[in-house]
Amino acid sequence: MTLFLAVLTPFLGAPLVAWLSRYSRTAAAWGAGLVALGSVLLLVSIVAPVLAGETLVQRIGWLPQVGLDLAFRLDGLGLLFAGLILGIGLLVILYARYYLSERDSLGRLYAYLLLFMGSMLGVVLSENLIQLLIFWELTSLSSFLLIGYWKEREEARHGARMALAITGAGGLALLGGILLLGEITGSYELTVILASGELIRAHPLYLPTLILVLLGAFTKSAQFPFHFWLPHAMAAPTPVSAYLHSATMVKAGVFLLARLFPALSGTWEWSHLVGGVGLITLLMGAFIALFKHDLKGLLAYSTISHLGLITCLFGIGTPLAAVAGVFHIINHAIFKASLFMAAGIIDHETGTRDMRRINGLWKFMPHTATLAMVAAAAMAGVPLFNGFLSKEMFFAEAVSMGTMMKFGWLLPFAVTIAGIFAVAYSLRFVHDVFFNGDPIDLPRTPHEPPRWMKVPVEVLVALCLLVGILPALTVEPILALAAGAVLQAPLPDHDLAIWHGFNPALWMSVIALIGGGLMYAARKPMFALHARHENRLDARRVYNALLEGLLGFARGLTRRLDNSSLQRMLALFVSFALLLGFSGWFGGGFGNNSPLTGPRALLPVDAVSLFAALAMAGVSLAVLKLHRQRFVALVMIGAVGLLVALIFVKFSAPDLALTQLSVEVVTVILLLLALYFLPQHTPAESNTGRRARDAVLALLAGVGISALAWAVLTRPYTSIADYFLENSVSGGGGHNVVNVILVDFRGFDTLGEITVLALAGLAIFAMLDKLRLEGRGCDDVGRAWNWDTHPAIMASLTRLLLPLALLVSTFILLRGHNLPGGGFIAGLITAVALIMQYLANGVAWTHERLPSNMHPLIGAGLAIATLTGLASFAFDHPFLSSTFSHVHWPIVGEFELASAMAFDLGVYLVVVGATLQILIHLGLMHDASHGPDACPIPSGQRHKAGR
Amino acid sequence: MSLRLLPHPLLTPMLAGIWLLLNNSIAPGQILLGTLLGWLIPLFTLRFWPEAIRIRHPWRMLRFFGVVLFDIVTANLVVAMRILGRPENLRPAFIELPLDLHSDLAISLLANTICLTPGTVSAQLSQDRRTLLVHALDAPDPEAVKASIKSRYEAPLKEVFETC
Amino acid sequence: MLDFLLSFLILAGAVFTFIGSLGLARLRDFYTRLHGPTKATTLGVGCLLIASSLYFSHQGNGVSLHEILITLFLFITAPVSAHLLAKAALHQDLPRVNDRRGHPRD
Amino acid sequence: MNHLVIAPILLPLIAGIVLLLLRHLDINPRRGFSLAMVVGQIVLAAGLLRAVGGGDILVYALGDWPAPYGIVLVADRLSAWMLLITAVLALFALLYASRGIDVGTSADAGDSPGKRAGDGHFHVLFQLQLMGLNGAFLTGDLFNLFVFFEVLLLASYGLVLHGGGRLKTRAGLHYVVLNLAGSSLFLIAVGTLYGLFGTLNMADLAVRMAAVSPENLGPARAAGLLLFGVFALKAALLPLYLWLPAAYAQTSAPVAALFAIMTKVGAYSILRVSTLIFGAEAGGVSALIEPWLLPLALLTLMIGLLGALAARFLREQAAYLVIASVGSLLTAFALASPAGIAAGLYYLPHSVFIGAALFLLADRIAVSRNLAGDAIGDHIGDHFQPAPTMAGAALLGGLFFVSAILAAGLPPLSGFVGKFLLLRAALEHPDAAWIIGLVLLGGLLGMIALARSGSLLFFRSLPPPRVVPVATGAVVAWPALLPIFGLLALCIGLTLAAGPIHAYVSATAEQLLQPYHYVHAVLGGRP
Amino acid sequence: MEALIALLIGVLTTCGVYLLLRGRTFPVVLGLTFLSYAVNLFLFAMGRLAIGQPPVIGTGLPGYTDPLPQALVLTAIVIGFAMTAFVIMLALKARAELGNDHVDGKDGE
Amino acid sequence: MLSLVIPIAFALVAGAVAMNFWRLLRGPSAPDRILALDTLYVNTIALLVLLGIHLGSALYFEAALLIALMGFVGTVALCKYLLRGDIIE
Ligand code: NA
Ligand code: NA
Repeated sequence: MTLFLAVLTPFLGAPLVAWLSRYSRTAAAWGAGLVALGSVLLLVSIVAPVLAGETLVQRIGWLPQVGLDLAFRLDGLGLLFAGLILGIGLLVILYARYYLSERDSLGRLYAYLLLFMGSMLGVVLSENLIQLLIFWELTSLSSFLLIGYWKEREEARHGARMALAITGAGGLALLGGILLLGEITGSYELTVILASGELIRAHPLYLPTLILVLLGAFTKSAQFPFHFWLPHAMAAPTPVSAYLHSATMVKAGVFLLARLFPALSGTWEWSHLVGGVGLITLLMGAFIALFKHDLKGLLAYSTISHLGLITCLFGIGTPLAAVAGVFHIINHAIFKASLFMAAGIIDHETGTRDMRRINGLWKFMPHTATLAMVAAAAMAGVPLFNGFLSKEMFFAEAVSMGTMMKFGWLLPFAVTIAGIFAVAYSLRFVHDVFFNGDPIDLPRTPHEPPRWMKVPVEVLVALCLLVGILPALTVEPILALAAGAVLQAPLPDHDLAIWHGFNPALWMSVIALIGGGLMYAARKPMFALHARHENRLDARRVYNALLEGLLGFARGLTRRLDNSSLQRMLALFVSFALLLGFSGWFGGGFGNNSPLTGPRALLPVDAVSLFAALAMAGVSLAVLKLHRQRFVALVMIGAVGLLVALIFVKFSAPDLALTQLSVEVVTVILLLLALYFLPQHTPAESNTGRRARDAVLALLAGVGISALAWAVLTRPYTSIADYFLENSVSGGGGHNVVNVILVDFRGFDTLGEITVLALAGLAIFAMLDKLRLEGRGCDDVGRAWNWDTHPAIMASLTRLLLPLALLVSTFILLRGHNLPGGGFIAGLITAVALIMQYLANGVAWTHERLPSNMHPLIGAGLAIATLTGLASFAFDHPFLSSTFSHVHWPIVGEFELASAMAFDLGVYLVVVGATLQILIHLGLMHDASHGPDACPIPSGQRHKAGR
Repeated sequence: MSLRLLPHPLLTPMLAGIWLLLNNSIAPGQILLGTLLGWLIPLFTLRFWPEAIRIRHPWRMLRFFGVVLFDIVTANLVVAMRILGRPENLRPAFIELPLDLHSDLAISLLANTICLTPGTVSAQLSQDRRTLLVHALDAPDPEAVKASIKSRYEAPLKEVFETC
Repeated sequence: MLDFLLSFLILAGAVFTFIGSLGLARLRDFYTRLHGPTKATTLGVGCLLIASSLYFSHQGNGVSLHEILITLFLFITAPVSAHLLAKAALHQDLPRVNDRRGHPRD
Repeated sequence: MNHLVIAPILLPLIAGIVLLLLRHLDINPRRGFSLAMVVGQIVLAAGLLRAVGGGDILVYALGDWPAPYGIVLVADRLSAWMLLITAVLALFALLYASRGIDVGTSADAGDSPGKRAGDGHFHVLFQLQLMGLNGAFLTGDLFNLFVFFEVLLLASYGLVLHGGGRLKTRAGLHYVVLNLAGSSLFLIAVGTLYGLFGTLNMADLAVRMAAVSPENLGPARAAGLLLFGVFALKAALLPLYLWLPAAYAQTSAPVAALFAIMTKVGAYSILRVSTLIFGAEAGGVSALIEPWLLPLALLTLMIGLLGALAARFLREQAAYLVIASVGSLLTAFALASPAGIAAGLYYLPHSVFIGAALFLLADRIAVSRNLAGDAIGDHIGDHFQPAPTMAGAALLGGLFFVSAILAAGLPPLSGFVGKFLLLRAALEHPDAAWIIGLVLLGGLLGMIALARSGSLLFFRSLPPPRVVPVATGAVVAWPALLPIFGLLALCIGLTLAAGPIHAYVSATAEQLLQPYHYVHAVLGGRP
Repeated sequence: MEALIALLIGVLTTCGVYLLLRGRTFPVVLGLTFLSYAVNLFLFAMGRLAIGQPPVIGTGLPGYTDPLPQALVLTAIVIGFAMTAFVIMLALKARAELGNDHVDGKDGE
Repeated sequence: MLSLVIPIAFALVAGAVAMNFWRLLRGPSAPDRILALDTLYVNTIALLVLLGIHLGSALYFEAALLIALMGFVGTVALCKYLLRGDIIE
């Protein structure tokens, strides 16, 4: 729990500090510092057993089912890193207080820093690897915020995004690697994984696992070829760089190498991948660093180089190399943090970071210069400074490794060259900045920074010296502890002394020092040469090209696919359905056992049916041919609809025929109403290819559905239908089984169906709210409309029909339960009778006689249907349970009362209401009817105007 | 008062009768229900059909219906012969029929009758409602057609609906 | 006897229906074509409906007179349809053949 | 008689009817009533979840007609889970639609349909949409499922097209026509199944399907895949996703937020049908859908994320992220393993809530940025004019940051947990390499896309001294942000309570993969 | 007879799909109408074909056809009607908002 | 006798329907097509009545009744469209 709290504290502190900064900058700094101290104290409270060599594991349940618990681990390695993170963190907090200008929000920076600090602590204190990954990605996210801190700067945004993309991608790879580790070992817990090295290395998944994990580590630690994000991250404020790029963020990668060292190292693949990449990075970073004119750029590439060095050490894979790796992690953190801070001071004081302009600062800030020179010496590996010790160990390991393999001599050779460059760029950092003549055109006159801004640097530089001179007294205990945790085994013999005698490593150091000095002295021609070949192979350009390519690809693909074409969507839909249907049928190959035709006995064809079918097919195809003449197509569709109704009649479905007939007419009327506002002809705008494609799709669809229908129709089946036939009268109280199904057996469907109908009315109302359309003043050949708006003969006779139609609809409603009919058909008849009034007398006249708002009717219908269903609750029956009884009244005689009839009444009301609601809307839309009457052909004039 | 409760006194029995026709039944319950509907439906449709229909001479009305029914049968035979005959021999014509009728219902009934009877279709009522344009399928003598319509159909309709 | 009457009515109905539609197909301009369906068909269907009425009354379940209703409907509506069709044709000024006596005008 | 099963359908229906009948009432009481009804639905769904959490399957025979003759509602763990997610989402969508104080409105993103006086039935449509959703999740009858699909679709048409606008209308037209075609296919599939097996009850169908004869295998498989095609359209699975981006991006924010659940109806149906009817025990038709589902789902994931990368507006990006989430979700379902289905069911509420939050947030950002709206870039790389400073940038930026973490599936929030569960489940699959690789790649694309839009929206603003005051949009109103906070809090809740939730969804997956229990509960003693 | 119906359904589907794929709202609506004819007939036919056997109890006819598909088709017709009405109105709205009746709102390709 | 007459009657009505279709497809004018459709409706009534007698079932009566009503409304609407464009103005 304590470990959890230690990690949690910075996260909780972040918003607190952001809030504190509203009051004062100092308060924010104190707040941030105290938060970090809080974490320190929490760790200190439990550190005792760890110092004794134990590993502390604390666990909180989260998702134990999948091996994902919050499990924290404190051992030597974790402690070392926690110390670096918190210690350097505290110094950076102090430093940032003075570094940041008044304009910038200190609270935001501290909040981000604390988020980052917590994430880093989480990484180094995780026992569960998935949890480690969570914090790992959190470091990416919080560093995104930190690098992008100066959000108005283009390079900050860009650098932040690049860092996130690279390290985030690495994190995803790492996730994959961890998943594989979990798959191999059955656990994500380090305790298990570190103990399963043999198992892991022998597993067939070892190589992919290794590669994925290394991708994570290399991206984070800026190893070649993923190194390029780091220089761009220098757009961050310098305190951030000092923190992220010395002790924390970039160290997470090498931390991971150290952490998983016992599980993954010791194979050919490991040493070649890790060692190779480390070596390349070491050389490349050192080389480029020399030529950077930007102070922070130099430090960035130097960081890359040193990370390569550490990686290379872990790659060498011997216990001693691992110890050296851990040692160099410490040393690099200390001197690089101080160097960044020094660079920040210089930047802060001079207003620039360009070393070509910054010269001779010794005169202005000797104190800072001294500090920077000490740190630079450590970076160069000069004896008596801490960097020397670990570098010497590295040289020694390189030599011993070199003797063990073919071309092994190359290793010490390359390492020495890297050392030469390291000395050269360190020398440049010192000489070019503090000496080398006078400053050129500086924005500000530099002087020593505020007292407290130097304190963090002083502390770190002191450490450089202490470790460098008295390693055994200072760093040895923690190094032993950490290295022991890395190796998970007894430490090899090692001697942290300055003097080991005249061994090859010493000679290499000497060569590096002398060579570096010479190289710096001869820098002019090299700079010129480099300037000519700069940007030849810039990984950043590759990255940018990749990103632009990705964006371009994404845009191109998306725009190509998503071109807002309904025709395309529909064609895709039809094609996909065809593909599914046909492949479903033929699934398992063409030789499957499903014949197209089944054994069922078929009905004979009679002449009238054959003729009707031909007529229907003929009219349908005629519609296809004539569909551009919209009115004609509409008339013909009427005939098709009629024939469909006849089919229903023929094959024993009178209810369907009635429904089809009524719906058909209302649909045609709606289409006519719409057609008035639309063009009368469809332009021929599809090209032949498109038409051919559509024809093929349509034909295939037709063939497919015909085949499916044929297949089913010729097969026997056993259906649940008998139940309905048997129970309709006895259980449902009705003789018309279809109606009993609708209002009783499957009344719930019907409730849904009338809800749909009601919704249609309401949705149209919602959609067309206040829509006004302008109608056409002339017909499609330019003839003025007929003068006779409401032909008197029609008007008077349709009025006569109204009561008649209402009577018929009542008849249909009441008999529905026993004979064809029912609420829906009755509702449509009523609606049609009223529509007839619209047709004969117009909207205005009809609206004077009919409520123009059908919502109450729709609502009442739905309510009646629902209440009918709810009534059964009172008798402790499920929703929509029906009841009926035969009543005998004097005179009237016997008649049936069924709850289903009330339900049907609801249906009736909804149908009438919704249908009329839709029409009324059209009526309202027609307010603005009839555009200007400027017709070439006046109404009724003799003129040959064939249609 | 009676108009509001029973707006169309003729309609009620008519609808009740039609109800019985629909149900193919003269059970007491159906008679009751039919009468109820015959009373309710006119109440509901009152707004659509406010003016009462006055029929002065019911018997003449019935006689008129008889004449029309007879004419329909003969007319159909005639038209059938015409259709089966050579189309070139037909002598179609548009005939303008001046009207003496005024009420919409009477004019409509006349137009309907014309449509149902010998080879004629009422095609257009003039804007002033004084002339009905009639198309005759085969009218060697348009004036005779005009006279026949006026005497056989218009006169009785005028008597039934429009004499005071 | 009933059988004979029924057969006669059915046949007559079918023949009239056929002739009405024959006129629709055969005659040479719209105005003349209009006559066939509006009259012959009405009578044809009328005959068939009477036949149906007789048939079902004879079947036993009491008299079947509701066919009269369809006839009534048709007699009210068919002329209105014909009237409107003629109006539409005049509006569109459809051509006439054979005889051009009498000029429709407004 | 336990009416709890039908209550989630009846409550919104009754609410809709009451709201329709009381449409003349002032907007505030109606809004309050609507909200109360949604809260009621949450309570009901929670109650149902409690009732079925132990593994009971509640069956409600409508009209007291026994299965398979009558329609039955079936509440199992999956149904209850979907109901609860729907109701909770609805609450926040409705809260946003009903936000009280709203200082400004953006060009066409910010109109709040529930607010206008003549609000054109927004609340009625909303409630009936919920009825359709709840019905679809509860019904145990294939044709009844069709009916509820239509209910929820027609309601959604009304909601999508609420208000005007060129692009909205076009998108709505496409959405409607495509779904009409989909309905036709649904009927063909249901019809074929009835024609072959003579039943509509899904449990009964499962029983009869398991005994399908070799002669009927062809049409049965065809019908099953056609059914899948319908659900794929609803779920916006590749290649049927093209309707979604415009429809979601162009409609009003609360509607888009509610629609986060719409694609999940398709996903639910796929899961239900593929486990119950075409499950492991279905003989010749077993594992009918998965071979199609897996590659399509993975491609959908990719295409969705590429779309998110290419998006020109935040709403468009959110819409493409919805597509991507469908891809992830269906990938999980396609694994057809307990772990895979559990991963999907954990991921489902996450993707619903974060999808909704993104739409609402995009709307807020558009309001705040005023003229710049929610545009993200001018499509020529990074070289574009800086956007005007937005009001409340820090707050909105913070919300966006959290949303982006959730949406991209980055640690430590529910998106990551869901992705982790998915990846873990994928390890057992023969195609694990492909699945894991693509899902991880997808994570990267999502991260790049969101980092991009985030930095374009929030990192671009000019420092305070140079702000052009005119360009600043409306002040951020708390009532409008509350639903966003709520949705994000839900996601965080999903993260913190991952343990119990995972236990529930794992149990759900187990239940689904043993369709015997479902069949037995519905058909009782029958085979 | 079964072959006839199957072929008719195919013809109607072909017409429906072809019209559905046109670029203007009106033919699309016509296509949807055709498609719903086809689908309704299909669904109806799934109860197999029977002549003179309406599912009305006690009419003295020789037998009863399967009533269930009929009930389903009735529901489908109603829903189809609602949907068609909606899409017709939507076509008008689209015409008003987009300025033309192209399904994608672009006139003259 | 009836069994002989009914097929003849079917054939005659079917012939009538065929001619309706011919006119429907042929046109040439819009009123022609409407007239054809209207006649088709009426002839369908004849067909249904015949079918009812043929099968001895009264269940086709309502369909015939409805066709009479709906055919009329359809024809009126189509004609009104030709005359006025806006059919319910
Ligand atoms: Na310099
Ligand atoms: Na649909």
